[in-house]
Amino acid sequence: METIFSLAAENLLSPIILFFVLGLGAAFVRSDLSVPEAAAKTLSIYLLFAIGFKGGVSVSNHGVDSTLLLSVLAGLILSFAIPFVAFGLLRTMTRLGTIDAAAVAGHYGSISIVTFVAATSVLQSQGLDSEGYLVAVAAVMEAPAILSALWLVAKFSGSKNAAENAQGTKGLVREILLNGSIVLLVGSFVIGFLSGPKGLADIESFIVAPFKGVLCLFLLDMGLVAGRGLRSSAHHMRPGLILFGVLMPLIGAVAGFVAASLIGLSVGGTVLLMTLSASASYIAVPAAMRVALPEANPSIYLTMSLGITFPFNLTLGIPLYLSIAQAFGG
Amino acid sequence: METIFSLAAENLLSPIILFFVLGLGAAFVRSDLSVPEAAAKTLSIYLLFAIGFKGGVSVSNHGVDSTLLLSVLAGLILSFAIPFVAFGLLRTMTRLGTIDAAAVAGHYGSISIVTFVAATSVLQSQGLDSEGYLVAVAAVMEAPAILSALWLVAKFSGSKNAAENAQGTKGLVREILLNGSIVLLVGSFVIGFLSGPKGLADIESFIVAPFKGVLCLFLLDMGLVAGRGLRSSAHHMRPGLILFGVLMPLIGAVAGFVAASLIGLSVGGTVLLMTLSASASYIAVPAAMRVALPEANPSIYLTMSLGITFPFNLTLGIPLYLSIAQAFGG
Amino acid sequence: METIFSLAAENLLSPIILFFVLGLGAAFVRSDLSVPEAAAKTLSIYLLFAIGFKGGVSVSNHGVDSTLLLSVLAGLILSFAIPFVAFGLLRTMTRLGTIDAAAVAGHYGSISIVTFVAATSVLQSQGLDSEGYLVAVAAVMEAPAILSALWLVAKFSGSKNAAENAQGTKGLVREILLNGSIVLLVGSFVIGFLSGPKGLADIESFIVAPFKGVLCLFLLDMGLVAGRGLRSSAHHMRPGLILFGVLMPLIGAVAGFVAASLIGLSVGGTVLLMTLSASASYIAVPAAMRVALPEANPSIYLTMSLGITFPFNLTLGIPLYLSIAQAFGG
Amino acid sequence: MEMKDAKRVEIIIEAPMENRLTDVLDEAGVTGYTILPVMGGSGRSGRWSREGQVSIAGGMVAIICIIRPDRLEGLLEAAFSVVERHIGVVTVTDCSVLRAERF
Amino acid sequence: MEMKDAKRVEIIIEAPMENRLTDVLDEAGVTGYTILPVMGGSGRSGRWSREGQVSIAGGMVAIICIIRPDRLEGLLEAAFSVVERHIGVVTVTDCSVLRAERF
Amino acid sequence: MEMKDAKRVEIIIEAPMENRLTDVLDEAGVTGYTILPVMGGSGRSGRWSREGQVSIAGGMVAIICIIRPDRLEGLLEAAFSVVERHIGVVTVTDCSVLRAERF
Ligand SMILES: Nc1ncnc2c1ncn2[C@@H]1O[C@H](COP(=O)(O)O)[C@@H](O)[C@H]1O
Ligand SMILES: Nc1ncnc2c1ncn2[C@@H]1O[C@H](COP(=O)(O)O)[C@@H](O)[C@H]1O
Ligand SMILES: Nc1ncnc2c1ncn2[C@@H]1O[C@H](COP(=O)(O)O)[C@@H](O)[C@H]1O
Ligand code: NA
Ligand code: NA
Ligand code: NA
Repeated sequence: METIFSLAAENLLSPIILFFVLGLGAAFVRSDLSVPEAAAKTLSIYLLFAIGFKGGVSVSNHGVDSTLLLSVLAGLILSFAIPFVAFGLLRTMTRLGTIDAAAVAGHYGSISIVTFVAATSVLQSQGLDSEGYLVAVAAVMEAPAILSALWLVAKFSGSKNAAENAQGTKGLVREILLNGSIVLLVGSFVIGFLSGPKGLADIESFIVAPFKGVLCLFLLDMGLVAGRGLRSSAHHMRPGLILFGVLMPLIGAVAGFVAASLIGLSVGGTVLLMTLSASASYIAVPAAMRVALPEANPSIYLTMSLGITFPFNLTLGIPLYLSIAQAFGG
Repeated sequence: METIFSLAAENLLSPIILFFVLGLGAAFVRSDLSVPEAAAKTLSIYLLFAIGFKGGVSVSNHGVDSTLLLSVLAGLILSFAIPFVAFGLLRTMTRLGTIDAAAVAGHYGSISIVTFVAATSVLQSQGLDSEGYLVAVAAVMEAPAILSALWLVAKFSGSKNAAENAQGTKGLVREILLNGSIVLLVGSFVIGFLSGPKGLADIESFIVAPFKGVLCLFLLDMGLVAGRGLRSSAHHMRPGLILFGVLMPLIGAVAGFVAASLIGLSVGGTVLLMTLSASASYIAVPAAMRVALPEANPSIYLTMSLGITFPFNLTLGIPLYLSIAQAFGG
Repeated sequence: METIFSLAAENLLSPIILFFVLGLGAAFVRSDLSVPEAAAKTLSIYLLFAIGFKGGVSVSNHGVDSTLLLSVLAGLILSFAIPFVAFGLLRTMTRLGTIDAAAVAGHYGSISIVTFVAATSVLQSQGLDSEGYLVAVAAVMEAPAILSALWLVAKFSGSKNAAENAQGTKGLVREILLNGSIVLLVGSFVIGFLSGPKGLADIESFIVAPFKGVLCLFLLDMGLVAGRGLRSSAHHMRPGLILFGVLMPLIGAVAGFVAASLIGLSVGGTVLLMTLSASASYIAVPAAMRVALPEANPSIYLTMSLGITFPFNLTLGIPLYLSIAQAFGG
Repeated sequence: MEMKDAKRVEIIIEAPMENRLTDVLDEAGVTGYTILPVMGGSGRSGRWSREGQVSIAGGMVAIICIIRPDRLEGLLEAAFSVVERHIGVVTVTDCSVLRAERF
Repeated sequence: MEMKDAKRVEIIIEAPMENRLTDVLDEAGVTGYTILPVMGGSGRSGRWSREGQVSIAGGMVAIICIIRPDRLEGLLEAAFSVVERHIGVVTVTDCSVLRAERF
Repeated sequence: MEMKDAKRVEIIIEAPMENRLTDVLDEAGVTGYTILPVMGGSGRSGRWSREGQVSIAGGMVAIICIIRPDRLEGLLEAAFSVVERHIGVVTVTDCSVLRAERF
């Protein structure tokens, strides 16, 4: 237990977290501090580019582990399955209607790449290694949850219209799979794999050295956006929902832990799979939901994902998952 | 004297200055060279982030000096007081009306963070240290001058209407204090202080190594903007105004020198407080003036600040302040 | 021959090329991956800034070679002359009308700075030096081709109207010469020359270390833009045009080789002058053509330049030019 | 200058629906339109802003379409089929255009 | 398609006044509007451009507001109270809207 | 609120022609206009988007000009002299303005 607390304390004082808190605070006091949209998008491209490439290089270094395929499979299953758990929980714990509950559930099956990056950086500071291909697992987990959410609506929604549309949404699956962040992450991963350590040496001082600093800026921005969302959607955040936003990542993390143990991932890898399962999407899934489930209220799912679960994972969740993985796994 | 000239000459050939001159030149010949607005804003965020963080780390390294509080107080007083001097001077030296004079005066009480950064980089190249908390002093000096300017209008303006509005401007003080650049600078300072040298090590290769290069790009952009401003507002720039734009920073620098001597700052710190007092705002104050004193002509105050005083400080002012501080202070 | 193939293979697996291919691929499968316009422009500013500055420093290191002036002259002549060859070829090989043919020809006389940068980076990985002032030659070659294109229209176009306008275009020459990318490239070159190795030391970690990584991002973006262009203009790309897009750079490269041999450039310098002559503009010339020859179809010249010739040079051309220069030149 | 009557249709729609809308317009034979960026706004679902956003989910775009009056109905039906379930605003204004032969 | 008459109000105003204007609109019960970015312009106070600018002082935004005709007067009064001392342009155009029940 | 009739002219033109157009407008005594950025569009020459573009060649801008009705003809002639050979759309709408003395 001691370690959890000291880890959490150390984590809470890292610049990454502090800049997120600065963003939150600035938004709460209504400061006009803001990061241009183009800059935020570019920072996000940088992070995907760097994390994908480094993952690919790491796989090319260590060879393709026998567990790679199993991990990808586990990611697929987790992403498909978690929304069902989340949906059940939401319907019992909160007063959300079917459509809103399904939309929120979809977010929790998918993943947040920044949470993943933050976990990587905690691992690093603890001197822990992890399987490089978990970056690919992250990419694989982005989309399936969306299909689960649509299936839930089709199955449980009274409104035939919504159900129809959810299924009939032309081209949506294609769009989800070819989503910019998936393509960039997977593409950079493959390129990293192909160019290996020699390629890494070429661009190391772009994607390794400044990485943490860029992450700080990005988290400042996420704090600003999350803070503005929380402020304007505070009235939606009933206790039940907030509780769900903290409970669900724990459940996800446990599921991730079980999967990682079955596969036999390293401690570091276990933490990352737990983090992926625990995290909720805030880029790809919201966009898909606006197209497929326009009736769902974006204030609810965005605030849950970005305002509650993201900060929880960032501050307390990741150290907790690390403690669990170190105590029981590895 | 020799040193002043050699310093000035060395300074004039530094890439920072040369890129500013390139920007000016490109604007004068009407080249379509331009930096996207989003990029300029992001560069500015980067500079505030880096300078604030490094200041905080420096304070956490050297401990909180007994002079910190005095310096902050001095900053407050300088920012409040300088506009009065500037206003008096403007009313005697130039033909500006009350409102325009007050608006310009407000700019000179406040500060320009890039001028501060440029001074820091000159200190560095001379191997001079300075008190890290002067970053906090810079933040403190941003806003008070705005209140002085409004007070001047309320007191001296014949137009009751303008005076009324200047005072009645709802929420303006709050807005000024929570201005994005102040929040980011102070926030990064506090974060730097909290995370200390360990935090710095994490993000050093983002905020230290590339700093000067980023500054060059930013100054290129400032040269472009200043040059365009000068070109389109040349007709406003009567000799009296231009003289004021060169004289006022000198007066400010002397005031800063006196304050620094009383407090007992190091030579480096003295140069920085002189530079802060000598510099004029071009981000926060113009925005506040548009809201509170819309009758004041933005072409005048922006051109004075960005087109006359900023280049003067950058090229001749800073080396001069350094020479003075070395000759008489420390 | 062996070397050509191994060089080409090595080149094809460099991250730079792979990211270009990723962009192309993402565009072909209609992924929504995209780089914000402001980011693309900023990346381009960064590249010009860095390449210009480094070129200037290199000249200040090695002194002004007696060949500098000859090289600049050669650049001028190549840029003026190549469009005539291109025009002749286009009129025989393709069914393009006079105006379209002249517009395309103008692009091939001018240069693509990214192709130049990519060649520099291939030279570097081969441990080959080159004359720093070729950056200035690159700048010099941007504009003259535009005048040749307009002259071709004035001479050969049946439409008197187009011809008239092409000549009468007020201020166009001025605009072309003061084009943002020329000003920035030349300006940075001069600044690099003035600040020398000391200046380089100041900003090295901004413009040298991360350079290749930034180039990867930029090429990702170029791949996306080229891919979208190819997809939407595929119907214009008749075999004759495609053949021209591959043949013309070879002709240009030969012309560049001859010029370089006459001047007596180093092997590295020869490769760069060949690359400049072989490359086609996609920034400055298209903008000039929209103003001066609005009747020319932008889909054709943009797709030729960015969709055919740029990828050809990037992947096969540069290694080929290097092999030729090593075999016959130096 | 010779001008002809036309309609100016302005559709403010969620960014993730942009491609669907323009595809439907293309199908309906409406090939002339211009897309303007939108920074923020307010509606029954509250206030929003693009500042610092990474996802396109929360944004909107404005599509402007100048069209001959007799083709308006077709455009509106096409647009409506996409906008129907979504938030967004469709307005039509009378206008006149230069070079009417282009529309 | 069934359309209803409405007014399209377009307010071009200095960026630093944006929040004040939207606050006043909110107070006046006008909760539907869309904000477009502005790149530059020209007026009696000369030409300006957002290029390379860091401060919001020199910029403007365009606020578009579709409103039922009977609510126009309230909107204009609210807007005028903010625009009064400031530079900026307010125009009103007749238009028709789809889904009029939303306004 | 007292309003006066005016014309709202909207010119969508290629970005490389922007300065030429505004110069011509200035010469014609039209000194009030506002320039909006454009993200993309579609026309007879196909679809385009500003995404990731470095050159201004492929982009357009929208210039909005509020003008007194009696000055419309002069504006249109000036605009046409620039737009003539180029792609672009010019529309005119009736509107009313606050603070008409400014125009
Ligand atoms: N009356 C209106 N005038 C202009 N834009 C509107 C109006 N109503 C809604 N919008 C835009 O459409 C978005 C969604 O509206 P709503 O569905 O009412 O939340 C808003 O955020 C605005 O950007
Ligand atoms: N007649 C007009 N049409 C369109 N925009 C205008 C007009 N007049 C002024 N503006 C806009 O309002 C800003 C300020 O105008 P002014 O107060 O006349 O300097 C200008 O820079 C333009 O962006
Ligand atoms: N009917 C229209 N409505 C709105 N914008 C148009 C229209 N036609 C053309 N445009 C714009 O003008 C550009 C060039 O049109 P075009 O010359 O037809 O290719 C298009 O890409 C659009 O941005
Ligand atoms: Na998850
Ligand atoms: Na000052
Ligand atoms: Na060439």
